Amino acid sequence: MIDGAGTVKHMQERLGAEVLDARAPKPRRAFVRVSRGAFGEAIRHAVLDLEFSHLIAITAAEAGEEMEAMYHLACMGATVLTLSVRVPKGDAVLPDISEIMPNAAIYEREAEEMTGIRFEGLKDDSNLVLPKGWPSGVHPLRKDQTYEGLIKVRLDLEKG
Amino acid sequence: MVAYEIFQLVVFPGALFVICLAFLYEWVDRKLFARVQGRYGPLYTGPAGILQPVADFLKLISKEDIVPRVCDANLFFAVPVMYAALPLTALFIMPIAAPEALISFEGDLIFILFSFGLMTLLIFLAGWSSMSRFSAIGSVRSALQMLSYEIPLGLVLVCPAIAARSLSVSGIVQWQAAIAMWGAALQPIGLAVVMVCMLAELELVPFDIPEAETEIVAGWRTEFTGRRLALFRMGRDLEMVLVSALVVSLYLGGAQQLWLIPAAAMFVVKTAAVVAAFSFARALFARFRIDQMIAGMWKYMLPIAAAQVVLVQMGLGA
Amino acid sequence: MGYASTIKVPFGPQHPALKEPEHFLFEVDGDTVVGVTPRIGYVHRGIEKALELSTYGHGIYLAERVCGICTIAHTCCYAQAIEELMGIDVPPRANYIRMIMSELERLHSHSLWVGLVAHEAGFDTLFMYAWRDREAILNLFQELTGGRVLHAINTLGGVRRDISSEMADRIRRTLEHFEGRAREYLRIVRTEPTFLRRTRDVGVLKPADAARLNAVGPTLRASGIKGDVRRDDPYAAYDEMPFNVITSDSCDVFGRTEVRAEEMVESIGIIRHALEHLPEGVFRVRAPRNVPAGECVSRVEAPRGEDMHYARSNGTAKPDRYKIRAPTLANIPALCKMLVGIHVADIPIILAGIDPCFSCMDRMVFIRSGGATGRAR
Amino acid sequence: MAVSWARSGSPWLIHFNTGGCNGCDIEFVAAITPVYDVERFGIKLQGSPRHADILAVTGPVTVQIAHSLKRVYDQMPSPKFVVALGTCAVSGAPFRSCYCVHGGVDSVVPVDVYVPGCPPKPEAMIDGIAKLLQKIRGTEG
Repeated sequence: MIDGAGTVKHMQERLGAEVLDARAPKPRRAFVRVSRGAFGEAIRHAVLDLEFSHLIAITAAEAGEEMEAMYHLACMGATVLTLSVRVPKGDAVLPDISEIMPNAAIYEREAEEMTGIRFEGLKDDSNLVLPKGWPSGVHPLRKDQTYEGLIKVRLDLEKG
Repeated sequence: MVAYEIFQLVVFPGALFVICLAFLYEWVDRKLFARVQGRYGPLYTGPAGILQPVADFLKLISKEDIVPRVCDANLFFAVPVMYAALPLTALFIMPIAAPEALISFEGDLIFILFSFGLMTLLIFLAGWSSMSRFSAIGSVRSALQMLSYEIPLGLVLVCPAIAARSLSVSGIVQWQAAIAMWGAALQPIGLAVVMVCMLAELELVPFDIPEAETEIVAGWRTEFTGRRLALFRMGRDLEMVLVSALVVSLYLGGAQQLWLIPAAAMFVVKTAAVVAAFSFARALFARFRIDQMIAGMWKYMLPIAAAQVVLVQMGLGA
Repeated sequence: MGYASTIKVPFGPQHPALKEPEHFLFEVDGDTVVGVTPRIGYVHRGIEKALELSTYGHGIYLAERVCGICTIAHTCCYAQAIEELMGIDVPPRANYIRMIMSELERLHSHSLWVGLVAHEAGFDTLFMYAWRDREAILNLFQELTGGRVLHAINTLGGVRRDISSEMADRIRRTLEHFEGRAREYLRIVRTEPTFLRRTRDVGVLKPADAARLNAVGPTLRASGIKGDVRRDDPYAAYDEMPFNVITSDSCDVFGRTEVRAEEMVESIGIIRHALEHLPEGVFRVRAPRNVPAGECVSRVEAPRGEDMHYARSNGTAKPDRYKIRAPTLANIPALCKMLVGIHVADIPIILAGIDPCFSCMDRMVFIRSGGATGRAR
Repeated sequence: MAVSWARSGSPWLIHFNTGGCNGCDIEFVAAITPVYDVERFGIKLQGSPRHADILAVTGPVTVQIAHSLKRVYDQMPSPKFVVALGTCAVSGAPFRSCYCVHGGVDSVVPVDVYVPGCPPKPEAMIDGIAKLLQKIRGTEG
C-alpha cells in the first residue's frame, strides 16, 4: 500500500517537469499540483495505475488571480492524494472525469455552482443546492462576493 | 310494544350502545398498544384517558372542512357517511344482548360477508374521489388487499355454518349454546384463519398497507379533514366492534348467559379479549409489502381454509 | 408510443418517513420505481461561506451544528484539521477522551437508527424500545458534557471537560446494561420474521457497485468491503485500540442493520478498553489565535461513514477556504443505484438504509438518474 | 366548553424540519418515545397536514423551503397553531448571517409558542406544548 512520499515520487517520475509543487507533510498525505496541460494524464495515472480509486471530494477555491480545483483521492481508504490544478479566472474550464470516476458528477456540479469553474462534458448542470431563482452569475464562495452582497441577492430573491 | 322495539333498536343493543362500545374498544386498543411498548397511552382526558376517543371525535367535528377543488364533490360527501353507516347496519344482525339478535334471518352470514366487501369498495371510492396521488395508490392497494383475504375468509366462515346447519349468526350461537361448547374448540384452524383475515380487513399493522403512514402519507385518508375524518374514524371503530362481534359469535360462544353473568356483559368481555388480541398483533409485527401479503394469502391462507372445510365436511368439526 | 404509464410520486420535502426535508421525485410504473430525481439542498445554509467569515474559535460552533447526530465527529475533524495547521500536538489524554466520546456518539446514533428503520418498516415496538434505551446514553452525555445532543466537548487544543474516575465507573455501569440491550436488538433483527421479510434482499448493492460508486461507512461494509477510517487512516488514538471492522456480505438493508447492531457491541468494547488505559496528564493545551499558512485534509469515521474536512489557512485568524464533505453525500450515488427497480413500499426503508443525514450534506445534489428509464425489472 | 376541552384534549401534531441540524428533531421524536411519552396528553404524530392541529417546526427556514412551509401551513384546517422548536426556528440562531437562510419561522408563518434552546430538552418541548394547550383551553374556556 503506497504512502505519501511514495506517491509523490511516482508522480514526479511519471510527469517530470509538469509537477509544479509536491509535498508529503504526513505519512499518509500527499499534495501534488500539476500544470493544466498534464492534468488529464495525471489523474488517469493516479486513479488507474496507482489505484487511487476512491474520490473523496473536489474542493474548488480561489488562489490569488487563479481558480484552483483540488481532487482528494484515497488509495485503499488510507493514503490521501490531493491533486490540484490551477486555471485562470477568465477561462476557468476543466475536463469532466465522470467516465473514470462515476461519482465525480456530484462534486463537479457543486464546485461549478459555488465557484464558477466550468466542467465541460457534465451532462446535467441545473441549479443544485442554491435556491431556484438564484441569479446564475453569482457564485457565493468567490472572494469578491461580500456578505452584504449575498444578503441583498437573497432579499430580492424573496421579493421576486 | 313499538316503543320497546325502538328503544331496543336505538339505545340498548342498538346504535348508541354500539357506538359507546366502539369508543371503548379504541381506548382499549390504544392503551394496550402503548403498554406493550412501555408507554402509558392517553392518561389525562377522563379517568385513565378513557374519554380520549370521544375527545378526538369532538375535536375533529369542530374543525374546518376543506374540500379539495380537484376532488369529485358528491362522492367526497357521500362516502364517509356510508362508511360509518355500513358497520352499524351489519351490527344489528349480531347477537349482543341475547343469543337471539335483533334481526336474524336465514343467510345473514352471507350479508355480513357482502358488507365486508362493500366496505372495501367504499374505501376504494374514498381514495379515488380525493384525486391525490397518495390516496390513489392507497385505494388501489386496499382493493388489491381485499382480493387476497376475501376468499380464505369466505371459505372459513362457512365452516361454523356447516357445523350448525344454519346460515344465520344467531342460529350458530344457539347451536353452540345447545352443545354447550365453543366453536373454537371444534375448529381451531378456522379461528386462526379468521383472526388473520380480520387483521387484513381492519387494516391493522401487519396488513395496514393501504394507509401505511411512513410510505404514502396517510393512504386513502390523506385528503379528508374535520367531520369526514371523524366519520371515517368512527366507521373504523364500528368495524372493529363488528369484526370482534363476528369472531365471538361464531367461535367463542356469542352472547350466552353464563351462571349469573348477563349475556350482554359476557359479550362485552369476550369482544374486549378479541380486541386485545388484535392490538397485541398490531404491536408485535412489522408491515408486509402488498405483493408479499397477496402471495402469503394465496399460498398459505387459502390451502389452510380449504383444509378446514374438508375437515368439517368429514365430520371432525361438527 | 409515448404512453405515460408511469406516474410521478413526490416524496418530501415534508413526509412522515423523512425526519428531514429533501425531495425525491419517483417515476413509478405500477408498483415499481423506474426513475428517481432527487432535488435536495433544502438544508443548504451556506456554512462554508460563514466559516470563511468567522475566526477559528467561532468556527467550532458552526462545525458542531452541521449535523445534530454526528456533532462529535464533525468537531473532532475540525479540531484535528486546525491543530495540524497550528502544528500543536494534542495531549494523549485528550485523544483518549475524544475517542471515548465519538464511540459513545456511535452508540447513540446507531441505536437511533435501528429504531428509525424499524419505524419505517412499521415495527413500532422496536422503535420505542431502541429509543428508550438510547436515553441512558443521552443521560451519560449530559453528565459528561452538560448537553444531551450538542456537547461542545471538543475544542482547539484538546477537550473542555475531563473524565474523572468516578464518572468512568458510571459509564461502565451504563454500558453493562446497554450491552445486553444491543445484543437483544441484534437477536430481534436477525430472527423477527416479518422484519426479515421487509429487509432481506431489499435495496441490494453489490460489492462491485459499492466500490465503483465509492459508498462509505456501514453501507460499504454491508457489501462486504472492509473500509473504515479508524482502521485504514487512524486518528486520535485509534491505532492503539484493538477492535475489528465488522462486515457482512448480504449487501441489503438487512446487512446494514446487522453491521450497525454489531458495531454497537464493538464500540462498547472500545470504550471499555479506552477507559482502562486512560493516560494521566493534562487534557488541554493553549491554542494560538493566528494560524500559519498551510493546508490540510483531516478525516474521521463518523457513524454514517467517512467524513472529510479540508482546511487552508493564510496566516490570519480566519480560514482562507474550509470544505466539509459529509458521509451522506458520498452514499447518494449508491442510494440512487439501489432505488431504481424497487417497490414503492420499499422506498422509505431503503432511504433509511443509508441512514441519511441531510443536514450534514447541506450542499447535497444529484443528477437525474433517469438514465435507467427502461423497464429496470 | 366541551369543544375547547376536546381541542386541548387531543392535539394532533405534524413535524416539519425546515433545514435544521436535526438536533431538535431527534429531541422532538424522543418526546414521543416511552421515557417522555407525549401520548399521555393525547398527542399523536400525524402524517398528513390535513389531519393535524399543531405544526411543530424545527430549523432556520432556508430560502428554498420557505415556500413548502407556507404550503403545509395553508393545507392545515383551522383552528391551527404553530410551535417553533429550537433557537434556529425562533430566530435563525447561528445561521442567521448565512446568505441562504430566511431567519426565524415567524418570517413565513404566524407562530404561537416559541421554545428556545439548542436543542431544547424534551421536557422543554412538552412544557411549550402544555402552555399552548392552556392557551387553547383559556381563550375559549
